[in-house]
Amino acid sequence: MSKTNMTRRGVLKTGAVAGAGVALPTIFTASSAAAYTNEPTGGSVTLGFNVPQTGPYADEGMDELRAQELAVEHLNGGGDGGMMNTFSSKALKGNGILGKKVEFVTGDTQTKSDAARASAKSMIEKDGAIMINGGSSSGVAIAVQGLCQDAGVIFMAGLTHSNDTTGKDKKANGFRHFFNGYMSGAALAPVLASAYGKDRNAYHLTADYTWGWTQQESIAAATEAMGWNTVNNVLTPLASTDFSSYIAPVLNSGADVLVLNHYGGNMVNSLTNAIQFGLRDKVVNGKNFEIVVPLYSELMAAGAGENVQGVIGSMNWNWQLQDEGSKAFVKSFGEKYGRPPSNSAHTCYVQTMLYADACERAGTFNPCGVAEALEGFEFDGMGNGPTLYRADDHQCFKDVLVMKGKDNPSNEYDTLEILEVTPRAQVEYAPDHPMFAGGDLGSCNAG
Amino acid sequence: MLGLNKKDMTLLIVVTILTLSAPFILNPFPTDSAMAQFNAGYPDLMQRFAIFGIFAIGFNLLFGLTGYLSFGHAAFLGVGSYSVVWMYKLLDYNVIWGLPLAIVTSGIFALLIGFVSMRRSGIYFSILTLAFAQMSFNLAYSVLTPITNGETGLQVYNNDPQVLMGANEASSPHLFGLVMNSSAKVGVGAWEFTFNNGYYFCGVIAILVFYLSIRIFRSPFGMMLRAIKSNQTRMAYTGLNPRPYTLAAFVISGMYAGLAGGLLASMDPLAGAERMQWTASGEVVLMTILGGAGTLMGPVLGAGFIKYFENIFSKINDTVLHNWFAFLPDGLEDFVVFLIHPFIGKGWHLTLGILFMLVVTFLPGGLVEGGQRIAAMIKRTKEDEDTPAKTEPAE
Amino acid sequence: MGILEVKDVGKRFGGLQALGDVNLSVAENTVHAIIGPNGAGKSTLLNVLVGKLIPDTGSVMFDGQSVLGRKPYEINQMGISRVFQTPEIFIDLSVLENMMIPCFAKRDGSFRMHAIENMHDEKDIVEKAESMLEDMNMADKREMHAGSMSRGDKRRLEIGMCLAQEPRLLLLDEPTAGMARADTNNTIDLLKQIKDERDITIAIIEHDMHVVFSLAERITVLAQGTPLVEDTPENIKGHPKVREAYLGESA
Amino acid sequence: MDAIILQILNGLDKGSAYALIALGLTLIFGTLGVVNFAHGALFMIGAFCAVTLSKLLNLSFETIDPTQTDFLGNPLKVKTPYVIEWFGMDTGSAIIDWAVPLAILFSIPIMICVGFIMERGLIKHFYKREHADQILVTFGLAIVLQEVIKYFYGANPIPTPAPDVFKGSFDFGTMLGFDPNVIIYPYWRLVYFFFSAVVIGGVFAFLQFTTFGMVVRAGMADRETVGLLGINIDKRFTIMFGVAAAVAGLAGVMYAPINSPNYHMGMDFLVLSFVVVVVGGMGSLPGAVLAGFLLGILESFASMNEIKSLIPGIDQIIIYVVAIIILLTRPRGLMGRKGVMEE
Repeated sequence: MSKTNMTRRGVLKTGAVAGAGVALPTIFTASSAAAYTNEPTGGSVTLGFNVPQTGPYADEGMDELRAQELAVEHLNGGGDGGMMNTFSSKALKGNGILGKKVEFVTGDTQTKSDAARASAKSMIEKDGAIMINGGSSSGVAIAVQGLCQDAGVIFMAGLTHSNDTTGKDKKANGFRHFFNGYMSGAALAPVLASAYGKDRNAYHLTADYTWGWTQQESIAAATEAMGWNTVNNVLTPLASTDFSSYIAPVLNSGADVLVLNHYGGNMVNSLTNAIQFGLRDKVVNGKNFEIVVPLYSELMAAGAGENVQGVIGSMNWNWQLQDEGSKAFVKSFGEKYGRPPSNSAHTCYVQTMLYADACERAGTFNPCGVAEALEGFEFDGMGNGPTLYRADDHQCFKDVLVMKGKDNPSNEYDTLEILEVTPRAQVEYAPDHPMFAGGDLGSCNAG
Repeated sequence: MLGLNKKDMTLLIVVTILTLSAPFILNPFPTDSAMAQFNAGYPDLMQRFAIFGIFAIGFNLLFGLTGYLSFGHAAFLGVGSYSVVWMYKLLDYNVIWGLPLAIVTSGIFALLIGFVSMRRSGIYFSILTLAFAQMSFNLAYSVLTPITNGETGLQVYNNDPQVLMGANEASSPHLFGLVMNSSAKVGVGAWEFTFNNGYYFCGVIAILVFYLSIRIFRSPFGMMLRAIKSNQTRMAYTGLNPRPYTLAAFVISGMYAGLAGGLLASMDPLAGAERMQWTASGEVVLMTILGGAGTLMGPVLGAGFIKYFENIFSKINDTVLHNWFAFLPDGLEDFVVFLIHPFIGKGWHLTLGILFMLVVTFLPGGLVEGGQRIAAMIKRTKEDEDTPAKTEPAE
Repeated sequence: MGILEVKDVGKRFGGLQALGDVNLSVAENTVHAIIGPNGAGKSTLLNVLVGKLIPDTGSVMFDGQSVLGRKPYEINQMGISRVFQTPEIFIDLSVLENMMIPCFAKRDGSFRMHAIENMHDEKDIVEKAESMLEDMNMADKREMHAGSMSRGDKRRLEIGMCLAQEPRLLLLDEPTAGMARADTNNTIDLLKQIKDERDITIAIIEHDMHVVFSLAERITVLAQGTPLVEDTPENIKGHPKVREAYLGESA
Repeated sequence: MDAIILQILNGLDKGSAYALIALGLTLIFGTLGVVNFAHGALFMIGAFCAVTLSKLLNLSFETIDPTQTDFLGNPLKVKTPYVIEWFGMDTGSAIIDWAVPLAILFSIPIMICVGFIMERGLIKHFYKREHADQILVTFGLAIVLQEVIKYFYGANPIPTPAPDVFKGSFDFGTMLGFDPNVIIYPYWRLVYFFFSAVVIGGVFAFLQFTTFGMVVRAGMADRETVGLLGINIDKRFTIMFGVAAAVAGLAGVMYAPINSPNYHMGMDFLVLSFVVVVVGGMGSLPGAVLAGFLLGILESFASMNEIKSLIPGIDQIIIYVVAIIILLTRPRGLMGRKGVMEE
């Protein structure tokens, strides 16, 4: 089955090691006949779901896992079929993938690159996973994407928002459905300009690591193009739990907007701290002081509680969308788990479906065939309007949601409201855009 | 033989046999059986057993012998990894350049940190090493991104120089063409065994450094280190300067950590900053104490124990549980799954925490003491004699 | 000129004058006892001699070289060994290993990196350690865990360890404190034997007059941080000042 | 100037949290000689006392409102807290609003019990064991405690707001003659500062002026002697463990509104609190308080733009740099005693 990256010489050497080191058993099946890594031979195919199950993002990972399990159920013909009924491609028939029953294994990324690669490797090497799906941070996504490229399996990224995932670090075997920092900026800037005016001074607090930098760069560029001025950009340590010393000087800097380029626990804390300082009650330069959180998630909004009220940010998808695809997904997810799905759950669900569909259309599980089927694939009915998986960088292009914290949430899931659905055309960019430059897709690797 | 006495030689031979036959031993269950979940004989985990075994052996040379508890050894692991990946980027994928460099750079790093930290002892020493390692981690994650590639982790890009890269050279780590991640699979009946180049490479190095650690344990230097742990006052009033001894032990164990870090990057060409975090330092402390500090085999056992939990228990999910207990009546099946659920999959931390508490409460000498007690029990029933089990100082 | 020359040494701890103008000369190959009531400064003086404390004033010369400012291990390497009030040995090591360590220190100096050799292959060291154990009548205990021995044996081992370094000056800090009478007598016999058989100077700080008068050739009496008188045991016994300051109270 | 005043305020506030956590840690170390890696978990449990009380007060019954629908299109179930039903809208919502201050009372008995159970059930078996063993067992306990909390409350932070009257911030600048909005500080953080000052003062007074405290202090200095006097020091030490747990718990309760509590907040503070304790000197109570404030203020200064532009990344490492400098110049920390933890 699995022999990753086997060169001819490697085979010979391995044979020598095996021959010299141990007495060979009488029954010897050299399984180098497989055409690609983990080619399914029986009546089933195994998918690998790699999500954070421990650590601060464990709840987000749980939600991703729920969506992935739901997708498997739908693929195997269980449940109400969810988005399979609204998906523009009709290749999936509810009988598994290519007639094989879909099974899955799970791993814990711990939101650490090393652990994520270890769990992905174990799913590939031990459990025979043919693809890896999931994750909730860019560092992990890029690390696992590189691994899947080397191992010769397809990687369907979960929540990863850094420009680098499909920019500097893009890989031929890796695909991203989620949106990115550039798209957040492009979608947010016009809305911000119309909501808060074009003459604004923004103060950025940015998580001091790659994702934070790329998002800050994107937001600053997009808002500056609208006429905003960036007063300052302060980098904050990842390990910070208390942001008061970074927030205290903001009011006195002449800024009238605070942009928090933070995610997860960092964002919950920095937003909570900013509200404690009463920033949104202040008037600076004759204008109401505003706070922007470029990347929102439902769990972060829940963690920050009433502090998100009136704060604008962007999202990949939201359960309140009223298109048929979203309604179908929310219904089957909600009935199974009693709660609406998060946007990372949506991405993981859609990625699983897209992968299965690509296998059906390609007629093979061979990663190169699957990749070819995904490249340039246009589809609809998956909740984001007409969507394109661009061949140049394996990035999905679709509508982006601009969200606002709701003033009177009716329940714990109803924390955000959709302010605007920014059309796809507005967030598109050329594959060689400078923020995405420097990468090389390479060629697909089938193992 | 090899400068070892009979007992040590036996131990070394046993370890060598176990290491070489790990692909069999760790895969005791047929591939399609429900118990296959517990098989650990796949390349990545076997490599980790060997690599973290090396890390823990090295840590034990410092902590087990001198009693100096370092909370910063992960920094050396990280430095080793970065060295190897940089050699991939600059020269080529042959690990022969990176590994010696990893040992050297981590040795220099350890010398600098050790020189300062060794000025204090006890918990003050621990906090100093912790401070240095956390500084390294925080900077590697942020300000030093040009060198470490920060959050993403250092990796090889297509536009890297790779000046020695040959036309037909493998595009993943190898030793003169012996590609680390290639494996041969052998099926025997219902079983399937994987023989991986990378694992045997790590395994052989692990045996070598294990042998080296036996030699250090039995050397006058090793005795001096134990003497330092035992009584620093007598040491000084016997005309011996403890500091160069402890510093040498610190540097040697730092080099072991650097080698382990280098091997991590040799198996998987990516170096993430997280491997320098204090939790990673804490992990090796736990491995050593759990297995039995100051013993030869303890740290290796502890490393295997923790890595097994991390990689095997975390992957058991409810679906797997339902499969196992499918034979039970429905209601009972759900109840059993409900009972076990908190301890597996996402709850593997909980199980590990409970095991730490149990082991350290009831087996102060770690897993090795557990083994000795069982051996003593067997012996006692055999000889039918009531001699109390004698604890060996360094075994 | 004695092997150890202490000149005008003074040491203050805050308001307390622990030592004031101590002058002391220990002649080579003698047994010199330093006695005095509690708080007389005996321990402070000893700590100055071994480098644990640095005096405020004065000089300490050993064999013509100053010991001041040197670390304890350097002073030891000059030839001064110290036996502690409570035996300081390596309790986690075997008796033989305990004895090997000073042999290494004597042969290799304060630091030598010999990490690969097996310590049992160092024949000269092992032989020397074993013969030293013979001398101490401890050969049968060589494999024993040092921590599990009786206090008397620990004391014996510690003295043996100091002798293994072949010191020129052996400092003993109340070597029989807390010992049973039998053990004390054994220790006296051992020290007598050492004095007779070896080329060694012994300085002993002691409370127990029985020990002092059995061993010492010269006695210095310390009171309130200054030497009161220095003389032979016979003369000290009858000295009125000493009676007043010291013997009177303790008798 | 204004920026410096602002960061001093910040530092005092951060420092008060550090000092409170470190105080309990060093108290346990000083009295029992135990290195307690589970101390951060006690802080976390304290914060979750506030969460729990807030959830209890929000316990609701459901009524179906046919005019509204939930996300699946079913009739919406409207929740009404019992407290509001019982006490009426005004009093009821005021009680819910004051959940965090009320949790102070709620948490003290809980934390003391947790402390007693920990000490009697586990820690007491480790008095005579090596510090490394203590670290391992308490670290295991910390993992278990936080996983239990995670099992019941999830991994996501849970917003636990302060009462409405403490919302917003106080303008110090206008008092000192600066322009408005130049030096502002949130009311709740000021409350936190004064609260910790009171708790720290209380602990010191307790140790200084009560017979119980005197015996404990004597025990910290010399355990055997006090034991010989026929005083049951063990019992008192158990009580001290309860007190230390309560101090950590109170620090956690009051911290809940500052940052939404999550199950790993204890681990986030663990390393930091050890650094504070060691910088202050192991086992020294005034040292822990001093070091807490010192590190809080220095950390705040390091995050100023002016300083960050001089030394990039200084705010990432300042705590550790200070720790290294202090330990190298003052071998036993700021106020440490000789011979503690140096074997």
